Amino acid sequence: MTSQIPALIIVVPLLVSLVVSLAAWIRQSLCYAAALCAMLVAWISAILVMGRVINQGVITYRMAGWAPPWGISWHIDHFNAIILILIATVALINLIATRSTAAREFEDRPGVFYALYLLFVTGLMGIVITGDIFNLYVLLEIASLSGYALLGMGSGRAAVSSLSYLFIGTIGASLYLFGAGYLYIATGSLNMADIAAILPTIEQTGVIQVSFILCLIGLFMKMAFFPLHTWLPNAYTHAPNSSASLIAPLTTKVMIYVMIRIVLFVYQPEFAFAEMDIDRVIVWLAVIAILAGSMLAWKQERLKRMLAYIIVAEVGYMVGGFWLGNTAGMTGAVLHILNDAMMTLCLFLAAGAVISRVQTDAFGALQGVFTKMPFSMIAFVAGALSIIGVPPTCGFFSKWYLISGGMEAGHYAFVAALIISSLVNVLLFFRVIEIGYFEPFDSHHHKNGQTVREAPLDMLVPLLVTAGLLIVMGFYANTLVTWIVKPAISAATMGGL
Amino acid sequence: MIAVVSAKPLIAVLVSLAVIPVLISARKPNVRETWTFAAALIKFGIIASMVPAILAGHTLEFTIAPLFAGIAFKLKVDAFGLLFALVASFLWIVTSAYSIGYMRGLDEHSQTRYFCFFAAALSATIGVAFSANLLTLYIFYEMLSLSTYPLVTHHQDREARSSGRKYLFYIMGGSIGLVLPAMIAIYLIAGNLDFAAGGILAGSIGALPAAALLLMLVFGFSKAGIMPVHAWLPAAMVAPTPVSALLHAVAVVKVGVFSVFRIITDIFGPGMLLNFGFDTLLCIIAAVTILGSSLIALSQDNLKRRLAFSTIGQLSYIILGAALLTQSGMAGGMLHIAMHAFGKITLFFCAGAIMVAAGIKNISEMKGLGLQMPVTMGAFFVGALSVIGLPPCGGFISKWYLAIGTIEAEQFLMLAVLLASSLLNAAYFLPIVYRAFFCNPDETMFEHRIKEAPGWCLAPPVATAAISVILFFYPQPFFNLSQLAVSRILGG
Amino acid sequence: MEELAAVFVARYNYWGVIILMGIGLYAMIAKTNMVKKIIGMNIFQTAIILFYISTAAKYGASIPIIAHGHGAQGHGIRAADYMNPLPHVLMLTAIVVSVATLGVALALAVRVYWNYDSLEEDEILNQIKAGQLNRK
Amino acid sequence: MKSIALTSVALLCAVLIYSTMGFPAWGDSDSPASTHVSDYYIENAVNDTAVPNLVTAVLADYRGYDTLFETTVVLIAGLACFFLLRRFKPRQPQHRLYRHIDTGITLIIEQGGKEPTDSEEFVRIDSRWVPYDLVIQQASCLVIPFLQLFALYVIAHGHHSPGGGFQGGVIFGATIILMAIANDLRSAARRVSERLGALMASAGVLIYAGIGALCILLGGSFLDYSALSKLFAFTPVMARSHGILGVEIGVAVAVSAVMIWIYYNLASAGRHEEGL
Repeated sequence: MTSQIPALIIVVPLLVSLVVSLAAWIRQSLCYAAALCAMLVAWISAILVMGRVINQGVITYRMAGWAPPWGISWHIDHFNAIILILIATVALINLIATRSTAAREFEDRPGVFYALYLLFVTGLMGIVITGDIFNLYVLLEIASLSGYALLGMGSGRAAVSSLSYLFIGTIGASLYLFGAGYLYIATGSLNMADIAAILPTIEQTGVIQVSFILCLIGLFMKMAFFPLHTWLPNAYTHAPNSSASLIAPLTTKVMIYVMIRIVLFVYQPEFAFAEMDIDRVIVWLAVIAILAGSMLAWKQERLKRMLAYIIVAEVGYMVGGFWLGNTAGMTGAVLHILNDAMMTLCLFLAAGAVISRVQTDAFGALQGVFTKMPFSMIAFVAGALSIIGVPPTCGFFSKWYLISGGMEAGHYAFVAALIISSLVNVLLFFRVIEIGYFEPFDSHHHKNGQTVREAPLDMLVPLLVTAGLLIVMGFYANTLVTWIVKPAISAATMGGL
Repeated sequence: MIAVVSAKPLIAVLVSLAVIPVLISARKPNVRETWTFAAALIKFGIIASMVPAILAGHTLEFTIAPLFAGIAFKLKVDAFGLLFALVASFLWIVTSAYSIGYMRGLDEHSQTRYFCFFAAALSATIGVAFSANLLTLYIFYEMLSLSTYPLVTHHQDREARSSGRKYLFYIMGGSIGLVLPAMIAIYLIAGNLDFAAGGILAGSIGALPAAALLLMLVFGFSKAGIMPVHAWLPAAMVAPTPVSALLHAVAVVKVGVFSVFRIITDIFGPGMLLNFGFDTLLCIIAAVTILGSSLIALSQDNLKRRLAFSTIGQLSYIILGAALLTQSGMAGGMLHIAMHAFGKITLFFCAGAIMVAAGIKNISEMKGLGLQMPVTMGAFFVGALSVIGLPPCGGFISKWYLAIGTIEAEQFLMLAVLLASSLLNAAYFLPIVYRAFFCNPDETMFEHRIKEAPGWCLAPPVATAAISVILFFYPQPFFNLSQLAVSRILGG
Repeated sequence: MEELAAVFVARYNYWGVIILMGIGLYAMIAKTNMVKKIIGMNIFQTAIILFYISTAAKYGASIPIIAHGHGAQGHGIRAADYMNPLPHVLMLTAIVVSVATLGVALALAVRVYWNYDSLEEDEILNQIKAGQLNRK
Repeated sequence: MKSIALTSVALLCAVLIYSTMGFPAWGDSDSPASTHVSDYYIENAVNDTAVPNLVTAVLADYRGYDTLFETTVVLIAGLACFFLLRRFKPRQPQHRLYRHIDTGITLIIEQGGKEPTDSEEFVRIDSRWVPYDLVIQQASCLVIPFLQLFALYVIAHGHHSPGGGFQGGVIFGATIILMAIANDLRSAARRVSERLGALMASAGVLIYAGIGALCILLGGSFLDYSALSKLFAFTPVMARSHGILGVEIGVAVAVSAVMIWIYYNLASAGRHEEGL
């Protein structure tokens, strides 16, 4: 039976989401408990799977029992095992932390919210776990469609932002599908490992190149790589808090995972780096993305919006780091996927906590929040320091690898962009901190006599746990790298690039 | 030399962090302050207990966690680090006492936050002193920067805000913008970042990149206050005086100097610097700062600002000592860390006591103050003598060795700089004393008699002044440590 | 000329698909009405569906249902006699996905209409700008 | 803007068209797409699953995992439309409208007036323009049963002819939608209520996923229907065939219910009254 543990990661959230959407019509109160149980089971099984991967190597799970090129199979190695844990952790923490927020934001439909929540998580985990390029598309759409719905439920501009996200997301996914079609025409297969085995043997006619570019552009759209990022800030700013803090940390990161997976494990480094010869161009684009993201963040006057632009810059970190093409850069990119997800979660949860008490995230209204909500703000500062890259928070360690990757590759513009963006992040966050810390709490600012006080415990504890994880992940960065990231990368690159 | 694995350094670092939860939960000020005291005493006790082992030629090591391939988060106690840690932890005890008097005397707000971050800053300082490699040092350095930010901006007013900005701009800008890339580059070149006698870069790098890295590091560790990255220090004087006293005369600035010292001796190494002729370059940088800051200090009326500029100059003495790369020069530099610390903290304590008792900040208002507050101004006089470098104070000893160092290194220009600077030091300190004791106060100034500051504020400066004098006659503890450290650096 | 014709005959359906895709993409970029954009999106997705279906074709092959399947139990089946079933399967999925996307897009469009009483992008943008001015 | 869009799209099309030169010729039965994986399906599907319709076999068995999520996508669309649009608080209209079924006369009853709720001859409508056309209503009444029968046939006969759960489900859903169009939303909702639709939608996917999970419990992989042979007296191959049928039924239930559910929410903008 233990061989079925990987299946639990997907099957349990899926089944429970269906049960939840049934229960939504019978007893709404059951929904949260069921969702919580499902996430716990998924989280535990993700950790068990990680253990098995470390002990026994790659796990291949044959769906419906069919052998790979004919049936769909899962391919679980170090890389996706750790991303699975990441997704489960973020979703679990966020589920607990946003319980009261969700109850307020979706007062008459929490059941359907939790169903969509679980389906979104299922979709992301399915994307990560699968070894089939078409199945990846289907799950991509699962995650995207539930994401559009979750994001579009906010008030005001949410629907319009979500709709434009839907347009760009659909173009992105369709371009990916188109690229997969080219691959299918050239190889006749949809299984990643099978394609990887066939590709080097076939004659190059430009079809592969075009498929590569199509997939890449599609994924760039999905991951909000500058200048294809335009959907992201609006979508995340106007979204309900309980869904923003789930979707913001995960979507872009999972898309970067897909990019790395496709490039390393389908097209393979020899083709992607040596033959295509676009790596330097992409790193330059990443440099622009980092700088532009940071500068645009500076212009914002709302917390969530600023965070959204920081995500744009962070995407540049990871894409650039990966396309540096050396071990240090890739290590940095992979590590930063993990770290950035946790940092973003921490910051969005902290922003959510503040919004739940202050009612807005405009900078002007944050006066005195340090005195009123000290613990939430400690967590916020921890997240901020991690984004800035101050040791011993985890952000420092991935930045270290990224910078050393840039130096090894001789790409000093990328190094400079990272440093500049770190410095800009200092300015960005201390601007917020200054407002919260120096300006006295002004009760005139807060209408209807709202008493601003510390966030409730069920919100605060997960937030502080996340903040603590940032530091723990910092101390265990080396363990992560030697046990998980290094094997993941060397599996694809056969030990060297 | 035997490397002993011991958890003592770790405990020494963690003691002050461990006390923070107690501080937060303690409702009564008395309990809180008792715990601060206890932590300070324990910390000093642990650090002092390491002295015999170090003097016996051992080093204490403790690896906390591996961070990157070839670099661990690792503590290592050697003579130089211990010297610095001794000074910092001893002065924390004194400052704790002083803090109580000062904070109560002025009835400051948010005292819990103040004591917590103070404790955290001390942890970071000791961490820097005991770092075994550049990365560990960097981690503690950043921790120190961030834990002092709330202390610098304690008053939470407009002035504190702009000072805080300046502070962050220089400190974080330097550490992220310059130190971090330089450190990574060194790691890529040398394969590790361990502090090793003779340096780790020798032979693997050309002159030009080496110069670039050296400058990035020297200016990047902007806590050392080398001109032109010194501007944060005068700005940081808006902090409560105990903060200025311990952190901006001892812990923070000395951490900067200590880092630069380590870079010079243990990353680049004397041999390499001599080869490329960088010693002169560093000497010139230090000399410019020494003279420049002394000249600026002359024109400052605010006492704390004048002290700040004086500090900037004195810090560069230490860097000068390191840059001389000779036996006596280095020993003088190390000794100066201790001697200057005791002298300067006395001066700051006195400035604070004057603030508490008379509410005076500016020198021009201090006419005749010596008659009203004889003890305070007496201590001030002793401190000033020590900083100027006159006997019978400890400062004389360190300057003496520095001077010998310049002769050994045949840098006679630097000798002249030292002498000129001493004159300037005298020129900006002695008038204060003169004015306090020998000028008659203006009619309106002291309408009612000013009493001495309360005992908590008075005892610490007297104690540190006394120690300054004692150190002149009995410098052995620090002297032996510095000799040991220098012999390791130059003998290695 | 004959060569050209051969190239045309061998690929014209792909070209048609690509042009159809261009039309859809153009509508999504250039049209300002949300519903027109949604229609463009559907054209775009349909083009990709047709693209896949094209790959399933084989000259001289029949639909992918094995004739007399039960009796023969698969003996003597020649792969060349039947169309490739895989693209059909994939596109069944893609069709469903595009229908679902259409549904969500329309639902969002309805919400947009509640908020702004309009589906024209420019008008919505104007209202957003005006709203921001009002708030300031 | 338009010219930029046009040029960039034209450029993209040109590049893509150029890239098709590397494709194998259309209809070439030796192309990689038609040989590598697909040959296996054509040659072995009947032996493996006893389903002559290869598309069904691949859809529900070899790539059944895809299809499970395909069904889930449909459910998500239903959930999303509900989530985004449904407004539970009904409008409080000034007056209520009732139509006398036989004559087609509309009664306007002001607030406080007596409402003919207990009479069989009146039906409540939501707006005055709700169409009332005897020909359409009667014609749809005639057609709908046959359409539904056909839908069931398509579902059931998916093993042997084009068809299956999706196609049948959509046809079935369309019949209810036809009813809603021909009469009005209220009369359709009296037959298939929103609650029923929503429950069916989730239940349909649950049937599919449940069969898959059952296979795990019986010792197979997820969706490995051959494991069902342990439960019933089938050979593994026939178990696959019957498993596919079960799955197709689940798909049909889900798809038809979601179609109806989406229509209710979209057509009434979430109020479940006539008119957007």
